[in-house]
Amino acid sequence: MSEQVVPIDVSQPKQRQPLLRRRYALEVRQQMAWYWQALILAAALAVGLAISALILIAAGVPGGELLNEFVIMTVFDAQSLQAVLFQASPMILVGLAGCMAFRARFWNLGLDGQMIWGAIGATAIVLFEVGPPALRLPLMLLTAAVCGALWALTPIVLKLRLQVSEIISTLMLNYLASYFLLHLLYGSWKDPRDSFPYSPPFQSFERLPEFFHGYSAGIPLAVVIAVFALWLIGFSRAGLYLRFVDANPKVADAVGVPLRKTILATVLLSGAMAGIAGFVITSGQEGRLTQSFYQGYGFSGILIAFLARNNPIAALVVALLIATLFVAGRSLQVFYQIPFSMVQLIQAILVICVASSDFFIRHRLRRVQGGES
Amino acid sequence: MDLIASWLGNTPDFAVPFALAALGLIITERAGVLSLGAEGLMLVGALAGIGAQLAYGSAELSLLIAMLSASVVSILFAIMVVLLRINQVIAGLSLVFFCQGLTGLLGTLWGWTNRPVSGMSSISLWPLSELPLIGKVFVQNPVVYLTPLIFLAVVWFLTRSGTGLRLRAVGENPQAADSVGIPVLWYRVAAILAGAALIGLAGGYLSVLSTKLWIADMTGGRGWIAIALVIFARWYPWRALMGALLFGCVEALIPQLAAAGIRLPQYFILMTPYAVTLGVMIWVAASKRAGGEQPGALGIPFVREERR
Amino acid sequence: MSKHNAIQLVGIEKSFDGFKALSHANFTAKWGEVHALLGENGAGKSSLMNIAAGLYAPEAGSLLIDDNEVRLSGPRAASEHRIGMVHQHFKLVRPFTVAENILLGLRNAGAGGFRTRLRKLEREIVAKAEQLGFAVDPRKPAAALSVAEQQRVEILKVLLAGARILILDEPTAVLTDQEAERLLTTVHAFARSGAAVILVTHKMADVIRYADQVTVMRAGRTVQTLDPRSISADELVRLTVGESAPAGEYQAGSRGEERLAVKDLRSVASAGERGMLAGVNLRLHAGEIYGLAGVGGNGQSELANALMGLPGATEGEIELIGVGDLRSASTERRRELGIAAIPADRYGAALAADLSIIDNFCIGQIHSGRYGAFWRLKRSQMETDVAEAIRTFDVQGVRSLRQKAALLSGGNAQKLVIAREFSRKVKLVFAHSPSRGLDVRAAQAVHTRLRAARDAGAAVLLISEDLDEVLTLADRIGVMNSGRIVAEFDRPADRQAIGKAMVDHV
Amino acid sequence: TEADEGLTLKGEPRIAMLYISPRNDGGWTQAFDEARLKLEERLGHRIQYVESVPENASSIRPAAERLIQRGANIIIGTAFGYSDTFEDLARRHPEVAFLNGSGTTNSRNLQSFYGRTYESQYLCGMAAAAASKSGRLGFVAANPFGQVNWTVNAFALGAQKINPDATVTVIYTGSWNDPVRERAAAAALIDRGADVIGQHVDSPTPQIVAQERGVFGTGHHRDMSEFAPAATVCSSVWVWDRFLEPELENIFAGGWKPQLDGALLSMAEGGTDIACCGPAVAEEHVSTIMAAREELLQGNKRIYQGPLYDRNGTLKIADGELPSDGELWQMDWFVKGVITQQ
Ligand SMILES: Nc1ncnc2c1ncn2[C@@H]1O[C@H](COP(=O)(O)OP(=O)(O)OP(=O)(O)O)[C@@H](O)[C@H]1O
Ligand SMILES: Nc1ncnc2c1ncn2[C@@H]1O[C@H](COP(=O)(O)OP(=O)(O)OP(=O)(O)O)[C@@H](O)[C@H]1O
Ligand SMILES: [Mg+2]
Ligand SMILES: [Mg+2]
Repeated sequence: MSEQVVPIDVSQPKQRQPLLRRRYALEVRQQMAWYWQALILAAALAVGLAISALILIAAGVPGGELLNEFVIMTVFDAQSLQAVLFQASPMILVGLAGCMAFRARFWNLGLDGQMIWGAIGATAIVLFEVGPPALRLPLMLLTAAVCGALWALTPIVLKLRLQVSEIISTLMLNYLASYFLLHLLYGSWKDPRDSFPYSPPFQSFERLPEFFHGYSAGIPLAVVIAVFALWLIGFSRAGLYLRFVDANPKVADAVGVPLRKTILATVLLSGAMAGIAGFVITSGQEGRLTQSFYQGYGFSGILIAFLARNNPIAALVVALLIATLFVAGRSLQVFYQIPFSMVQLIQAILVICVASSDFFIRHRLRRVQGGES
Repeated sequence: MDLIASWLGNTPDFAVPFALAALGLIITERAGVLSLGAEGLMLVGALAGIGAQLAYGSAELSLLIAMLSASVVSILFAIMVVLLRINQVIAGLSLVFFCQGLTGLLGTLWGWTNRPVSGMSSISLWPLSELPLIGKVFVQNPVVYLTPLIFLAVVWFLTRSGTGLRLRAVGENPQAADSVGIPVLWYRVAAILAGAALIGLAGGYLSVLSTKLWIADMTGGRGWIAIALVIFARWYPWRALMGALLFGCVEALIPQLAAAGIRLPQYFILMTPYAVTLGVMIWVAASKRAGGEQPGALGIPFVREERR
Repeated sequence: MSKHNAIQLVGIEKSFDGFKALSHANFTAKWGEVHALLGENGAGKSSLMNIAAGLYAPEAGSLLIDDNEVRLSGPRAASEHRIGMVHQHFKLVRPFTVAENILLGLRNAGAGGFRTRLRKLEREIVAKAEQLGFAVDPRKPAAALSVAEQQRVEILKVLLAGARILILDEPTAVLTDQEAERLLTTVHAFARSGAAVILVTHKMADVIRYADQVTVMRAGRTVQTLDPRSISADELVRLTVGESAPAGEYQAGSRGEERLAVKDLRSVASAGERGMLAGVNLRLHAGEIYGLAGVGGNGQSELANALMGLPGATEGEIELIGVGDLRSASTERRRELGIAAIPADRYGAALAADLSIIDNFCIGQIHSGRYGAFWRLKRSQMETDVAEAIRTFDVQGVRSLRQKAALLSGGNAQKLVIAREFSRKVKLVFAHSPSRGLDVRAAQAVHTRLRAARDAGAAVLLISEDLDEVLTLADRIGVMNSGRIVAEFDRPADRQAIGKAMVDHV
Repeated sequence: TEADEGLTLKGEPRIAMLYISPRNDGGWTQAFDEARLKLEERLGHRIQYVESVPENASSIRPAAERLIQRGANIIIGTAFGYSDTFEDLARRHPEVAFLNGSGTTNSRNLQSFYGRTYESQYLCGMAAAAASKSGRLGFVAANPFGQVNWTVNAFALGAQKINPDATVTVIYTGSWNDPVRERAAAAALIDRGADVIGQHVDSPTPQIVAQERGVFGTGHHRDMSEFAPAATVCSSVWVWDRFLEPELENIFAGGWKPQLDGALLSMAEGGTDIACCGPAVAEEHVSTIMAAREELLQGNKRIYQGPLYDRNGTLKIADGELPSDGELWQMDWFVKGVITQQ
C-alpha cells in the first residue's frame, strides 16, 4: 500500500526572513574532517596573533617592527635561535608532561612542583656525590624523573582513591614544593662559600654538555622524550589503553582497559617528564639549584599541551613557537620597554582564541524556520 | 593572652577575602558553571580597587569599581563557557592567565605598584569591643561587618526566592529548567557576573582594605583556596563562611607565632595555608557523610538540542 | 460533531547533525480528542512533539494553534499557548521537592512571598492530585519518588501551568497495567472536558482503547492519520513497521551443565537512593538462552551492570561454576574467562565514539597478546582481523577502518560490538537489550549471533524489555519485577502469565 | 697580556641596565632607576633599561644578548640571581663591561657590587631606639641569610647604642615583596608592643602599617617618608650614583680592572646613606646619629668589631678582630636582644 498523507489545507506562508529575524539552532557535531579542523585552528591562531599584534601596536611597538622582531630577528639570527632552543628545551618537556596528563584526563597543574622536585632530586645527587663522575649525569636524570613522578603520586592517588579534585591538590602541592625549595636553599643547601640562597655550583661533569657549539643537549633530550611519548601514545598497547581512557573512561572500564593502572602510570610519567624539565634547567642552564627557575613553566606546559591537542610532536612545534614568543618578547622588552606581562597576556589570548575555536569544531549553527524548504 | 587576643582580632581581616570569593563561586557554581577563574578575577578586583582608590580616594567607590571590573572581565568567561560552550576547566585556567597578564601589565604601565592608599577606618562595636580577649574581633573595617549580611542576603536569595530556585534548577538540571521556559543561558551569565562581582570585591578588599597597596600577583593563591573552600563547603554558603574563618585563623596565626619569637621551621610554617587546604580536601573526600552533592550539571555546557 | 483543530504541524523538517529525523511531517490534533502518535523507535515521534512544545526548532514547516500560525521561540512561548508536554525522559530537578519542581513551571505563581506561594501551591497540588485520582506528597524530594510518582508530578506540572494541549510522550512505558489504565482514563476525561491530548506510544492496545484518532509515523514521516476503530490491530502494526514482517521463529537449544549461579544479589543502597536489586537468584546453563523479561526500571540495568562488572555496589554472589565469585574479578579477567558483554548503552559502555573502528574492535582481544606484546601494536594484524570481522558480521557503512565509530549507524555499531565480543570463544554472554533501536534486519542479525553462541555451547543471558524478543529467543524465561526474579517459565510459555508477572505488585 | 691592561671599550660607551622588577617598585629597583636618571644627567649618556627580568638564565640571556647585539657595551645588572649568567655572558663577550648589583661573581670584565647596608641600618637602629618609648623594636625582614641578617644585627647594635636594653623582634616573611605578609607581620609586631618597625624588604608596607597604627618605622632602599611621612624616622638609602659615576668614568677612561672579589661598598665608598631623621627623634639623638654618620662617611667607624657575642653569649668575633667580608656574607647568628623564630 502506498503511503498516503492526510491532506491538510493550509496555505503555507512563503516569505523570506529578514536577516535580523533569522533564527539559528545550535547542534552538536559528531565529526569534522581534519582539514576543516586544521583550518579552524589556523584561523583561531591568526585571530589570536592579530589581537596580540594590535595590543602591541597600541602599547607603542611600531607595526612594521613586529614582523622584524618576531620572525627575522628571532629565527634568522644565530644567537636568537640559540636562545630560542635554550628556552624551548624545558618547555618541550613540560609541554609533553601536560600532554601525558591530559590524555589521562588529569588536570596536572602541578608541573611547577614536579619540576622543583626533579631539580631537588638532581641536586641531591650532586651534593651527596652519588656515583662516579661518569655516571653522575644519568643518575641525576633518573633521580629527577623519579622525584617528579613521586610528587605527582599524591594527587593521582587522592584522585583515584577519594576523588579529590586534582586541580586543587596539584596547585597546593606547588606551593608546598616551592616553600620546601626555599627551606633547602636558605638552609642546609645554601652555597657555603657565600651563603647565598642557591646550591653550590655543579661541576662540569654534572652539567648537561653542549651537543653542538652553543646548543645545549637539552634539545636532543627533549626530542628523544617527545619521540618516546609519541611511540607510547601511538604505537604501544599502553597508547591504545590511553586512547580509551581519554575518549571515554566508562567505556574503557567496560571493555577491560586497566583504567586505574593506566591513569596512574600516565600521570607518574607526566610527573617524571616535568621532573626532567627541572633537571634540564638546573643542570643545563643554571648550573646549580636556584630559587625561581621553575616560574612560568607550569602555565606554559598546560598551554602547550592544550594548543598541541595533547599530541607530542605538535607539542614540540608549539613549544618552539612559544619559546620564540618568549625570546621575541624579551627583545620587545629591551627595545620598546614593553612589560613582560605582555607576553603572558599574549599567551593567554592565544589559548582563549584556540579554545574558542573548539566551538566551531564541536557545534554547527543550523538555520531554522524561515529558510527555503 | 596577647597572642590569642591579637590572633583572634586579625582573623576576620584574613577571612573576609576567602569568604567573599567562596560566596561568589557558590553563586556561579550553583548555576552549573565550574568557575576556576577566581584567582584571576580577584587580581582584577585588587587592581581596579587600587586604581579607583588612587584616582578618586573613596574606598566605597573603589570597592564598587572592583566589583564592576571583575564582572566586566568575567563577560569574557561567560562568552567562553555559556555562548561558545568550551571546556570550562580550560576556560577558567585561561581566564586566570589572562587576568594575571592583564593586571600585571596595566598595574606596571600605570605605576600603581606599591602606592599606599588609606583604606577605610575601623569601626568599634562599642560594648563588645571592650570584652577581654575577643574585644579586638569587634574593631574591624565596615566590610567585615557587612560580610555576614552579604551571606545572609545570598542565602536568602538562593533558598527563599523564586529567582534563586530557578538559578539552582539551572545548575542541577538545565534540560528540566529549559523545558519549563527558564532562560538557562541568561541565568548562567547572570550567575557568572554576580559571582564575579563578589570575587572582585574579595580582591578589592585585599588591596584596598587589607593590604592597602597593590603589587602584581598579590592574591598569592587565595582564589584557589577559595575554590577548595567551596568544595569543602559542599556548595553551602554558611559552611563556606566557617571554612573561611578557619583559613583566616591559620593565616592570622603565622605572623603571631613569628612575633612571639617561637622558633619553628619558617618555610614549613609558610606552607600551612596550602597544607591545610589539602588536608581539608582529603578530609572532606574521606568522610562522605559530609553530605550535599555538587550541582548536578556543574561544568557541563548546555546545548538545548543535544541528546543526553 | 465537527471539532476544531487544536494544534497543527505542517511540513515539518528537522535534522540532527546531518541526520534527517523528520521530513515533511504533518500532524493535526483537535480539541476534545485523544490523539495517538504511533511509530517505531526512532521514527521521530519525540522529535515532532518536542517541536510542538517549543523545545526544538524545525528547519521548515509551520505550527498552527486554533488555525493561527504561531512561531514558538521556546518552551515559554509554548506554555503561553497552553501547550504542555510530559517528556519521555522526565525533566525533574532531583534535589527539589515536588512543589518546588512544579513552581518552576508556573508563569505567574501568584502574589505574596516565596514561602507563602510555595505553601499555597502545596495545597493546590494536593487538591489537583486528588481531583485526578491520586495522592502526592508535595514536600518529598523528586529523587525519592518512584518512576510512576515522578510521572504524576510531571503531569501535575503541566496541568497546574494551565496546559490545554497535553502531550504525553510514552507515558505508559514505565507503568504497570493498572497504573497505565488509571492514567489513560484520567487523560481521556481531560480531553473530553475540552482539552486536546496527544499520546505518544508504541502500544497498539492503548491506541485502540483510548484514542479517538491515531497518526502513524515511520522514518521521520507521518504516514497516515485515521480512526483506530476503523482498522484492525494487525493492520496498525503493518502500518507502523512497514511491509516486512518482524518476529523470527523460536528455535530450541540443547541445555548443558550449569555455568553461572547468581545468589541473592542485592544493591547496597547509598544514602537517599533506592537500591534496585532486592535479592536476585538465577542459574544459567551452557547451551541455553535465558530471557529476562520485565517492565523497564525494575532493576534490569542494575543487574546487567553488576554482571558485566560496571560500577555499582552489590552484595551476594555471582559464581562462575569452576572459577568462583566474579564480583571482584577485573573486566580484563572476565574477558579472559570467556565472558562477552553487550551492554544496552552502546556509546556509554561498549564503544568509544571518538575512536576508530580498529581501536574499538581490537581492544577486545588486546590482553591476549594477539596484537603484540605490551610495547608494540601489530597494526597489520589488527587491520586484517578487523577487515575479516567486518565482513563476517556484515557491518555496513564502513568507509575506512580508521573512521570514528560514532559514524556507524545504530545497527552497525551494535554489529561491531557483537563482532568484537563473538570473534573469540565465549562461554558466557550477557546481553542487555541488544536490539534496542535496531531495524528488523539488524535485529535479526543480532538474534542469529546470540543463537549461534548458544549453539556453540555458551550460556546466554538476555535481558530485554521487549517481550517479543524474549519470546522468540529464550529457552527459559524469568520475569524481573521490583528488583527480583518473581517467576520463571519453561517453554512453551504462556504470554499472558508472563505479562501478569511483569506488572503484578509484589 | 690583555688581562693586565684591563678593559677598554671599543667605541662610544653605551650603557644598559637590567632591572629585576618594575622600575617604579618603590624600593630596590626604583633606587637604581633614580641613580640612572642622575647618571644620565651627569655623564651625558642615555642609559637604556629593561624591567622585570627574572633571575633565570633563559630570561637574562636573550635580554642581555639583544642589548649587546645592538651596541650596548656596558651592562648593569641588579640581582644576585644574575650572577652566574653574567659570568657566562662576560666570558662570551670579553669586550663588554658588566656590573652587577648584589651579584656574587667577578671576572676580568665583570664586577659585582653591593653596599654595606649594616652601616646605614646601624644608624636606623639608633634612630629607632631614639624614637621608641618601650625599647621594643620590631623588624620585618625578607629571608634569613647573610646580607639580611647583618642588617638585623646592625639595627640591634645601633639601637642598643642609644638604649642598651632595646630588643629587636624579627619576622622573616619568606619573600622580598609580599605586602600581605609584611602587613600582617608589622601588625603582629605592633600588637605585641613594638613601637618602631624596622625593615629589610622591597616594599614600604611596614612603615605604612606603623603610620596607621600611630607608631614609628625605619625604611630601606629609599627614603620611605614618601609613603609614611609621619612614621618614618630614618631610612637606609642606596646612593648608587655615588659609586657608579666614578666607576663608569673609570670604564670610559679605559683600562678598567674590576676588583676580583667584587666591590662591597661602605658608606665612605658610596654604597648607602641614610635619610634622617623624623621629628620623633630628639635633637640630642639626632646629633649623635649625625656624628656617627659622619664617622662612617669618613671611613673611621666599624660596626662589626670584636668583641661580639651572639644572643646565647658565645663569642663570635674576638676582641679587637674585624670580621672578613666572607664572614659577614655568612652571618647566621644574632646579637643579644634579637628575638626571632630562626
Ligand atoms: N537531540 C537529538 N540529537 C541528535 N539526534 C536525535 C536527537 N533527538 C532525536 N534524534 C534522532 O532522531 C531520530 C528520531 O528520534 P525520536 O526520539 O524522535 O524518535 P522516537 O520516535 O521518539 O523514538 P522512541 O520510540 O525510541 O522514543 C532518531 O534517529 C534519533 O536518533
Ligand atoms: N553525523 C554524521 N556525519 C556523517 N555521516 C553520518 C552521520 N550520521 C550518520 N552518518 C552516516 O549515515 C549512515 C546512516 O545513518 P543512520 O543513523 O541514518 O542509520 P539508520 O538508518 O538509523 O540505521 P540503523 O537502523 O542501523 O540505526 C551511516 O552509515 C553513517 O555512516
Ligand atoms: Mg521518543
Ligand atoms: Mg538509527
